[in-house]
Amino acid sequence: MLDQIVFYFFAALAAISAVLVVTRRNIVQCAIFLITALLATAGIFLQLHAEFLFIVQVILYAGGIMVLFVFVIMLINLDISLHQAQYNRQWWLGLLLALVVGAHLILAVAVGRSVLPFGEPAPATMLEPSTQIVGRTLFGEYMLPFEIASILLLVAMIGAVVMAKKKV
Amino acid sequence: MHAVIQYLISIWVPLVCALVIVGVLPLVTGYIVLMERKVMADMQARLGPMRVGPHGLLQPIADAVKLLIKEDIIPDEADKAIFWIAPLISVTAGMLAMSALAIGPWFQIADLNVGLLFIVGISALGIFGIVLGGWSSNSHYSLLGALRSAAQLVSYETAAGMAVVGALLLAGTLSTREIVTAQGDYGTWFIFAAPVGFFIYVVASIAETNRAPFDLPEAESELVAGYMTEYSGFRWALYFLAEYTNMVVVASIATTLFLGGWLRPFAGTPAFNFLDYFPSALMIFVGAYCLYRAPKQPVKVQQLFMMVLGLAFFGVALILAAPLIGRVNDMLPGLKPGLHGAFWFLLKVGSYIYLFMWLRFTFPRYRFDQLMRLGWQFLIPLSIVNVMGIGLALVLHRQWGWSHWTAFPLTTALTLLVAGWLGWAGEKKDKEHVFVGES
Amino acid sequence: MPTQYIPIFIFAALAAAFPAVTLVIFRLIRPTPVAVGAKLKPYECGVEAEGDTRGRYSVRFYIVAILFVIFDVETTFLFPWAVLFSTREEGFRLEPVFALASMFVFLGILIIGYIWLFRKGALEWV
Amino acid sequence: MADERIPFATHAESTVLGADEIVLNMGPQHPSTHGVLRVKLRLDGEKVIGSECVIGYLHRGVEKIAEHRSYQQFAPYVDRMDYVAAVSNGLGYCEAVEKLLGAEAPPRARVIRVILTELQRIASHLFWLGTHALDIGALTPLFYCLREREEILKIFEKYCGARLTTHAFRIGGLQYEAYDELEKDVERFCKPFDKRVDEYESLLTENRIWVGRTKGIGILTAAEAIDYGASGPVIRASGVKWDIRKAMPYAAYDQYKFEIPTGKNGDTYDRYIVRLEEMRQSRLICLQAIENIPAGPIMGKVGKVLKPPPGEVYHAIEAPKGELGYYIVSDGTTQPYRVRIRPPSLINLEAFDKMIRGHLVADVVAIIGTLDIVLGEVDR
Repeated sequence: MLDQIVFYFFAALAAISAVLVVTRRNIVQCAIFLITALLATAGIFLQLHAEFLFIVQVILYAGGIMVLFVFVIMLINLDISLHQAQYNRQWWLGLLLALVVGAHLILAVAVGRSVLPFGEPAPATMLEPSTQIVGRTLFGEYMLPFEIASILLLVAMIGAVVMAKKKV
Repeated sequence: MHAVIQYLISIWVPLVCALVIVGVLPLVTGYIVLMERKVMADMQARLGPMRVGPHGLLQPIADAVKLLIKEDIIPDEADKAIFWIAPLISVTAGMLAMSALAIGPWFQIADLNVGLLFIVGISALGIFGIVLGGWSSNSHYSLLGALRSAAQLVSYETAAGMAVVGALLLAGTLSTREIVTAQGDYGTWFIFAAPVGFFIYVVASIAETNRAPFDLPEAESELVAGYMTEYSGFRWALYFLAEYTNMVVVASIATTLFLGGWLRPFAGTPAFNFLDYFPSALMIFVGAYCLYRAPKQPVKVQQLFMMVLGLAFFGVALILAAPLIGRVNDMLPGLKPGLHGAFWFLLKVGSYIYLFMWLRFTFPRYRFDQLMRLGWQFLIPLSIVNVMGIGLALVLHRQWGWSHWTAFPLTTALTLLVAGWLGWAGEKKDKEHVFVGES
Repeated sequence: MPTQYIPIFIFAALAAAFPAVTLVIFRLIRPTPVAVGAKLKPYECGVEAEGDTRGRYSVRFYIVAILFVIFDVETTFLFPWAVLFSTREEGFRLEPVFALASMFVFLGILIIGYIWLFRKGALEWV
Repeated sequence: MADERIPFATHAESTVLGADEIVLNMGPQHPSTHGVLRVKLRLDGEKVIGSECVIGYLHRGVEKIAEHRSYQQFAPYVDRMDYVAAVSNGLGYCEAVEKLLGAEAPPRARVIRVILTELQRIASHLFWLGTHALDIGALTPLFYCLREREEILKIFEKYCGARLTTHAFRIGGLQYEAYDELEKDVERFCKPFDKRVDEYESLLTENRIWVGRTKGIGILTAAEAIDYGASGPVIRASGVKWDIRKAMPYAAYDQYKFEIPTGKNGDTYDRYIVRLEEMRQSRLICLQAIENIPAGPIMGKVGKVLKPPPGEVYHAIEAPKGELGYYIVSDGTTQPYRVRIRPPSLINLEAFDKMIRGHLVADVVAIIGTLDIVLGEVDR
């Protein structure tokens, strides 16, 4: 019961903030709602007893949004953007597409509940100790992807510099 | 409803802790400010606050009252909602980070599996309060302060995180409680195994809490008051509360990770058991000093106040001494680690904060590009090397059976070598940057 | 919801409520703001501000910001590794040489990237 | 003047990502513009691409006032110009009028003038050091400096009853006879003072942050310094050995041995070093002077009513901040026809824009601090 209340609270928070992110005109406010949405998602992770994922979500996205925020100040003239329309004239088309996709999703869940093989539901009991489990998986089964991730990070690093610095 | 009450009864200790933290923290903050002013005055050959209460002891309360009843001004052009909410974000994040702290084995709201990461991650959210507050004020000075703050956090977060990783390598857990226990089991605090890591954390934590010499977001001689230029009255006080809360938080992280948490110095050595008397002795000393100063106060009320204060310290000394009596200890075996643990923890936190103050009054302020250079070109590479060095020492110790006494000094020396090289390279690069006139 | 987090949520509510409630309650005691004119203007050292703060603002931030995100992710990978290195949970501890080697490879690749950045001067603020 | 030395942008087009240039007002109400100076900064991010100093917030029309006061009456007004070095201001004015009158102060008066002026130089430099360090973020040196400055102010107080605006001298000599223990007091201050300067140095000179904040900041080459007409420590730090005390000795300076400290690079750090060294030299002058204060009258032969012959005179002294010159035109009446004051602060300040371009906002305060301006003197 309590679990459900908490879940619906976080879910609603995430959904409403997400909608506000795309509808607010003031970009700084959008960023704030994005934080809220991400933190609410973190709350849902927590409810699934994924403690490590929860805190990683907080740390990474807090930092990430901080960066986004500064980019907003760097790149956008807020005075102008406040007076601009949020969508271009095809907004109704977008809405239609969103509805179609949404309907599709609902249908998939409704139909799939009986047809498609759903994974095991997340365990409602504690997975002690979650950090160790994440680590064990990462450094056991997924060792190679982990090392490849570092190459991915390297590529991102180089890409960022190449894009920003004209005369490298 | 009944279930809820039942539940509340089962978690009364954390709840009381929570209430105590929320209620007492502002007061503690006030007294840290007083301590800062007194320390500053002492270092600058003057007296500091002396008027409100004997030796200015009631100054924080007077300040709080003043700030609470000051006129509340929100600038016309400010983004009102964000302006309103920004200081709250800072304060809440700072306070919330405290919930996973273990102030002694007794006092802890929640012992989390990811405790340390929780503290680090949540306290980092406080920066949003600063950036949003600075941005919403719609003033150039505030905006500059906010941007500096964002860039500063970004540059030092990584170094701080890496320094934490260095200590975690030794501890092998993220729970604050178990980190301290691990240091007890090792028989040495992690500062001795990873001194470079501690150094990195000190520097990075000063930068993260916006304290001098890294206080660029609020550099008063350049940006007037930085991100809080437009704030006044209680909102301004909230930013102060957040700043000092954050100081306590980083000091607590450093204490937990590097300084042995609530452990007494030489906890494992029976020869040093006399240190158990230190807490009481210190309190008796402070109390005696208060009594000694009492007759010298100019006003009757102040004399009385000092007297009561002295007696109160004697009382605390008694409470701290109680577990040392054999019979009491037998009756309540948890009393000694609980009380003395809290004492040592707070003493270490206080010392760390004192270090912050000392640095603040000694050093000039960095310039922004220098701050970034220090972070990116010295601390981050050094912290990566530090992590590798500690890992290497552990492998040498575990796999090849080297003793602690050879493995750790060796890798520390290697790390220091790298630090020296980085410093030298930075210096060389610095020289190229300085454009010297031909004269 | 792991049970230890419930006090934390209560504490979060308390911590958020305390400043907010104080702020609201003391509004009754405080003098009502009657500030007009220059008092409500943003501080610009006593003169009228020129230009707006909502314009585009140059911060030499781009590379540093992206790099921060990358290093942040990297640190996050390091946390479980560090915990596993000397964890006391049965059966989780990594074999030391293997663990160190895997992280040396990971960090080594990043250090190569870092050195490249350093040489390119991408870590300079101005 | 085309300038290739500063490799930075000086216009907003070259800012990254086409950002807007912002205009930041620093002052008049700012903690570290040393009074009511207003500096309009054009910023690209945190980099200064141009600046404009707006002065006049403290303008009192001192020069105009002079035209409606007798020579003697105007003397106290000059104390209010550079209020942290009132004694030096008075010296310059008194000597200028004496020159106009063709009178001379007696030897005893001259020596006491030197002692007091050098003490004032130390006091002024101490105040500068404290506030300059505070601007750069070092909180503590300020209080050490003020502690020593207090000793000097106490000597002034004992001498003439005032601490700040002393009005210590009188045209033709001294206002007051020196009190009995003047030598002893000065000696007691000067003897340990070099240790005190070492103390300040130990906090700052080799501090890496301090060096980083001041070295290479606000460079003024020797040629530029001369072009801008800079004077005092500012020009000496650029490597020009120019000190009016040596070049055109006045009062009793020709009797004493002292060095003119100079710098090499003309940056903020050099100006700091030069001023510290000047304090040491001033101490030496004071110690030499108190050894032999000649006896005799303290007032020369000037009438009760000063009526200089028609003519004009320019007399400059080496004030703590630089060349303080008085240009006085007399029409033969009891009031000057025109007084023009050459304030060192104003002229040194003119080099500010040159020095700041290409640096960061934080350097603005370092450079303003190192120019050692007093707005009372800039605006007059």
